[in-house]
Amino acid sequence: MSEPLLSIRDLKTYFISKDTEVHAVDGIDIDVLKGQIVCIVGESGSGKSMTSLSIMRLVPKPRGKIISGEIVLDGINLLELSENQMTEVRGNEISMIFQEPMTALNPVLTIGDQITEVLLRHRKMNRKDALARAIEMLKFVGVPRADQIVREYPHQLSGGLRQRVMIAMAMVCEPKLLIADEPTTALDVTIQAQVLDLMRKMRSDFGTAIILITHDLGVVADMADHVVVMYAGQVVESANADDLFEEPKHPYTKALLQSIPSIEKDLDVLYSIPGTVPDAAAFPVGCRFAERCPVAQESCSQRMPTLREISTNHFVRCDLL
Amino acid sequence: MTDHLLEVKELKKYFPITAGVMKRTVGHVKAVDGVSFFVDPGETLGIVGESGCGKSTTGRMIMRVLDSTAGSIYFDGENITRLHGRKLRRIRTKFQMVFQDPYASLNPKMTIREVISEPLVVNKMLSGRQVVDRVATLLETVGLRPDDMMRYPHEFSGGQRQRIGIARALTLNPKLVVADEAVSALDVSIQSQILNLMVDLKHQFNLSYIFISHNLAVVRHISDRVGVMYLGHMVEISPKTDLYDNPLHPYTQALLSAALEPKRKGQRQRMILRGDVPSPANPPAGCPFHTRCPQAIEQCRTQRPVLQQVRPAHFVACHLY
Amino acid sequence: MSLNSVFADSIEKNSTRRRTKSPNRLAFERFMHNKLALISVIILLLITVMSIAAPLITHQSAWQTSLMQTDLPPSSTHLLGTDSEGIDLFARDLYGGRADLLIGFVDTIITMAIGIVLGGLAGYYSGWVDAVVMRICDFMFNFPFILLIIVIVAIFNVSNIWILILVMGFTSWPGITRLVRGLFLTIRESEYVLAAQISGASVWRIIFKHLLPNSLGPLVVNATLLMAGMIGAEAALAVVGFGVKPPSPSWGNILAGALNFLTLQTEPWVWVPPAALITLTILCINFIGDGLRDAFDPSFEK
Amino acid sequence: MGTYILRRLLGMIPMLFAITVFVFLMMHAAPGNAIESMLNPRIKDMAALQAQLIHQNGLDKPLPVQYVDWLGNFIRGDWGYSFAQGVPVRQLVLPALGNTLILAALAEVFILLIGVPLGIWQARRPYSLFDTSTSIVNIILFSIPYYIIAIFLIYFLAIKLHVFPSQNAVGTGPQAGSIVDHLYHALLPALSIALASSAVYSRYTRGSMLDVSRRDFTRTARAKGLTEGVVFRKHVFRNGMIPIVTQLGFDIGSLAGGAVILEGLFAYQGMGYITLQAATQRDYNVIMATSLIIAIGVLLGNLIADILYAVVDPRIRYQ
Repeated sequence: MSEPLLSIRDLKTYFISKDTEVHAVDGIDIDVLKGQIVCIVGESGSGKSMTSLSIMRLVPKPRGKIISGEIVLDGINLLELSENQMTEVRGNEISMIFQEPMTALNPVLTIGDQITEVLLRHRKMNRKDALARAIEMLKFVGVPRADQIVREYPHQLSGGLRQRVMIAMAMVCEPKLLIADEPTTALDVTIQAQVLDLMRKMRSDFGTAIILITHDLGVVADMADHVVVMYAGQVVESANADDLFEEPKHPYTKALLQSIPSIEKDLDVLYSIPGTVPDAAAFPVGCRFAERCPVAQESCSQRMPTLREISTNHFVRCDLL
Repeated sequence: MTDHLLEVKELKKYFPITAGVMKRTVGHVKAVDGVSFFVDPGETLGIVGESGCGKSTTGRMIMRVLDSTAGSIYFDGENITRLHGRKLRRIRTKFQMVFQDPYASLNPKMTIREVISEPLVVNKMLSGRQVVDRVATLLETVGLRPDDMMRYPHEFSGGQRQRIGIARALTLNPKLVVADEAVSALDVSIQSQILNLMVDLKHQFNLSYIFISHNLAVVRHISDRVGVMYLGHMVEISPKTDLYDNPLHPYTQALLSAALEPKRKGQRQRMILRGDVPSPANPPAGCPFHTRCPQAIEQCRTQRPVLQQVRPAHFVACHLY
Repeated sequence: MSLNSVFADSIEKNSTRRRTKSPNRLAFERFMHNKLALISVIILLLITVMSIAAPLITHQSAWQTSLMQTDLPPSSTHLLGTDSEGIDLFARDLYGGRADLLIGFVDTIITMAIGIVLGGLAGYYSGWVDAVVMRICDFMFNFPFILLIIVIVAIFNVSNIWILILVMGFTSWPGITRLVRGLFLTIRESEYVLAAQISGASVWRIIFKHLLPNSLGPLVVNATLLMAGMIGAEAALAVVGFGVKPPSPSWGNILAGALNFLTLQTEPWVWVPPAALITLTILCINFIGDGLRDAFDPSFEK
Repeated sequence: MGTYILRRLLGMIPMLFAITVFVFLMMHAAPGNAIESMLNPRIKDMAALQAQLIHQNGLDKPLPVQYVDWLGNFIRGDWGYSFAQGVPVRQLVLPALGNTLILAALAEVFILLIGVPLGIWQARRPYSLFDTSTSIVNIILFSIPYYIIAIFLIYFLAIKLHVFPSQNAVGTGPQAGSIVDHLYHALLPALSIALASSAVYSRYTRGSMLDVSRRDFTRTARAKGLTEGVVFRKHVFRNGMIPIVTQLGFDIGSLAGGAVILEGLFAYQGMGYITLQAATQRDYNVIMATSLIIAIGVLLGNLIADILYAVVDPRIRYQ
């Protein structure tokens, strides 16, 4: 097996305030291979978005803080870089797109300005070449009238186009890794299909690895090579996508898959997971899913299970397997 | 008249676009442009469509919180389109609404008892002890504890708040409940809890639902019949199995093709629509979908197709049939 | 009696035992943790009590002129000396607080009341009611507030403090009206108001049960700003001779009496105390306002 | 944009009309009149003289006629006669307007030089020692009424250090001093306004910048690898200035109306000062003229604010 492009080990990101300590990300391990699409899936509060911001080292200050762990990109531990060195990595080797293309674009700068500034920063191009490259990139991601749109402002575009602009901006330096945080959640189904297709094209044309963060298992099934399931700040299952959908192992993954209604057939009853996610400021000592788990034993709530490899490249955090 | 619980005929809502100091009307946003359908007692009608298709506006017109521009609404055989004052208040006890945002739909300054009992109090239907009894019963019905009634909304999770919202809708024993994106803001595991609850309640109280959502799978799960809206028009309406298994309208086909099922299927051929939904302020002539339709013919550009029965109980507005 | 009833009974009895707290209660608790705001409350109360209880603190009169004792420096009988008419300044400073605090308090109530009613109607009904109220606001905004009061006070020869209060109150409402209207317009769109409308709630119920309680935070914060502004405005008016008319004492007119080259230069005990009192009062009110804002809106990081 | 401005200017006319009617009615509702208040009650045959003066000035005509007469004259440039000062109103008001504009411009310059940069600097490193200490100074300064600041400035700069004149700043009329003289005299009142307003502006600027620095697009800018300096200059600053610039527009309008109290305090012969004087003497023609000009100032300020808004925010387009 080849050396991973990105390797996260025991990453912990906490939010610390006067009287609480929220364990948003609580010791996760993730590997991303070159050109691979890894989906991180989880419900709100599972820590998936904080994981992505931790990789970029953009955890909201002053309360958010990366406590420990390492994030190694191509042999370099990002957490050991100075803030200045880190800016060389962002937008250049790793770039990121966000959920709300409307708010993620600066309303007072033109589209052209916002794309070219990435090139001016990382490629030392002159303005004219940068603009030409920006137009080329916009055409590449399927933006019509690209040479006019560079002079327009974000509010003049539709949601789907804005997300294409975001992708063009993120891909313009041909990064090794693209992090997409719920890139289609704010979009309609038909537009979502367009954007997902575009991301696949980016992967095949540039060889870019993608970390796709989503709560939508449909998107995961459609896109992922590898899936990481997160629950309450931890990875509970990590497997090849085919394995995960064919044979989910962790009770949470199983339950989740059974909770989703289908487009293809009529179901009588949905499975529903009782209760809610535990409070991230006061996690239980044992397995964090124990309270809602249909097969939990008494021992589950006493001892925290470790993430174990139960078959090749299939990791599960459950002691009952 | 018929024995439909609710019947909507040629319902329209045009929002004026004003300009200038004098607020001259310079055009109209045709949010809903001639929609007809019915709901039978004990039946759930799903309405799907992308953002801006007019599904929420339709729901609000039925609830009579938004006045319709044209068309008529019959409830239990009575024309309620223009009812107001006391008569409207009397009939409105029979239809209620569940909202999308569990955080914005409960007044943060009211206790749960006040929230749930508000319909009783304003309609002076019960008093004192009886109100408390009723609220306690309702809380148990939706799976909460009766002693939760003394608490405030901020002490509940999203899923619990949605249960409270449902309890409020049930307070007056309605016959019809309009649920507008009622589970869209919830996590998958909570979504299935609420869907199951709604199905249970429907049987328990013989309710009818109008279930408005952009999520095709959820709509399939809960509905008996499903209507598909596009740009203010109902383009197809049919019993759900027929609609999902044999969609007729090219838009429905595209929608279903773009929707993602949490299953691995390898590379599959998807029908991806080009472009965006046109602006409802300036809708295309003829069939509203012809600008994006892969099968559009000359007639589609000029002539608006009407909703007609093509298969038993299966109506579609398309020139191809 | 049903089982539920029994249950409900026990809930009502035990409701205090459950640790449930209303949002207002939580805001209050957050406020009580703000030391600066609490100290400000205490100082403000102290100033208020001292001016109300002025006769108990000093035996000197704040009106009694004495031609034999003009322009005296501070001494044991006249703690802060006397002014050019021989009136005891310490007494004037104490009694003067009555006028300023009264103006601040009453005018805040008048302004808030007008603002809430007009802004509330405009925000709830929109349409023509809104248009009319907003046009009147626009109209009022064309007159600088202080100037308008000066012109009215001068033309109608206002010398009674209560009429001054009314004039100030009835010229200062447009700001709050706009604020309330904006708040109501936003809250009116929220789903819980829609739910109340569907329940058949009347306009008044929606305004008093839904819109007003949820506007409480910004309203209270703005009431403090208004009160500080009103106290500042009285003194400002007095400085140019249109505030509380002597011989009735107010901090403003004590300050105004000292505004000549000689007094400023040689008798700081005349003008420093009223200036300090005005500033201290406004400062305390502003700290309280800041504390209230943080208490009602904890997401606002300090 | 041109047609928009023209339309807005035309739109002001009804408002100005309403304002003059209001002031006119208010003054005629007042007990007594200007003639009465300017005559010495010991004059013999006062009643006759009074009647004669009233007739001469058209004050015995019906109110609507008086108003229309006034309006017609005003538009033709005849702003009437100041009973109290014994000069035509125009001669009184125009130099005062000039003085006030100088004062306003000077104050705005100070605000732009002190308040806004301070707020930006605080927001650049929020919660730092510099930020917290200046913020505390700010809230105290914010709580000191501007006239008390002014009194302290007079005390220290004029009385103790003799750097500034404190009284009778500028003469009006032909004997008015040079522009340098004007500025010198306007400096102290302008500084008083500026110190008080700077506290407001720096608080406001800091808040606006901090708000923008928490927005999604700022995160995007960081994710692009821009350095913190560029993120701030290009993304935070440009968006954060939008509300500030708009507020400046509004303030230009109201400052032009004269800082009444300060002009009174410094005897600075601006619009506020002469209005104050006219109010004391019930000099109605002067009040009519100044309130109209002040209202025009406010309305123009609003227009400037709207135009600035469109200039800094591409989402706003006026037709």
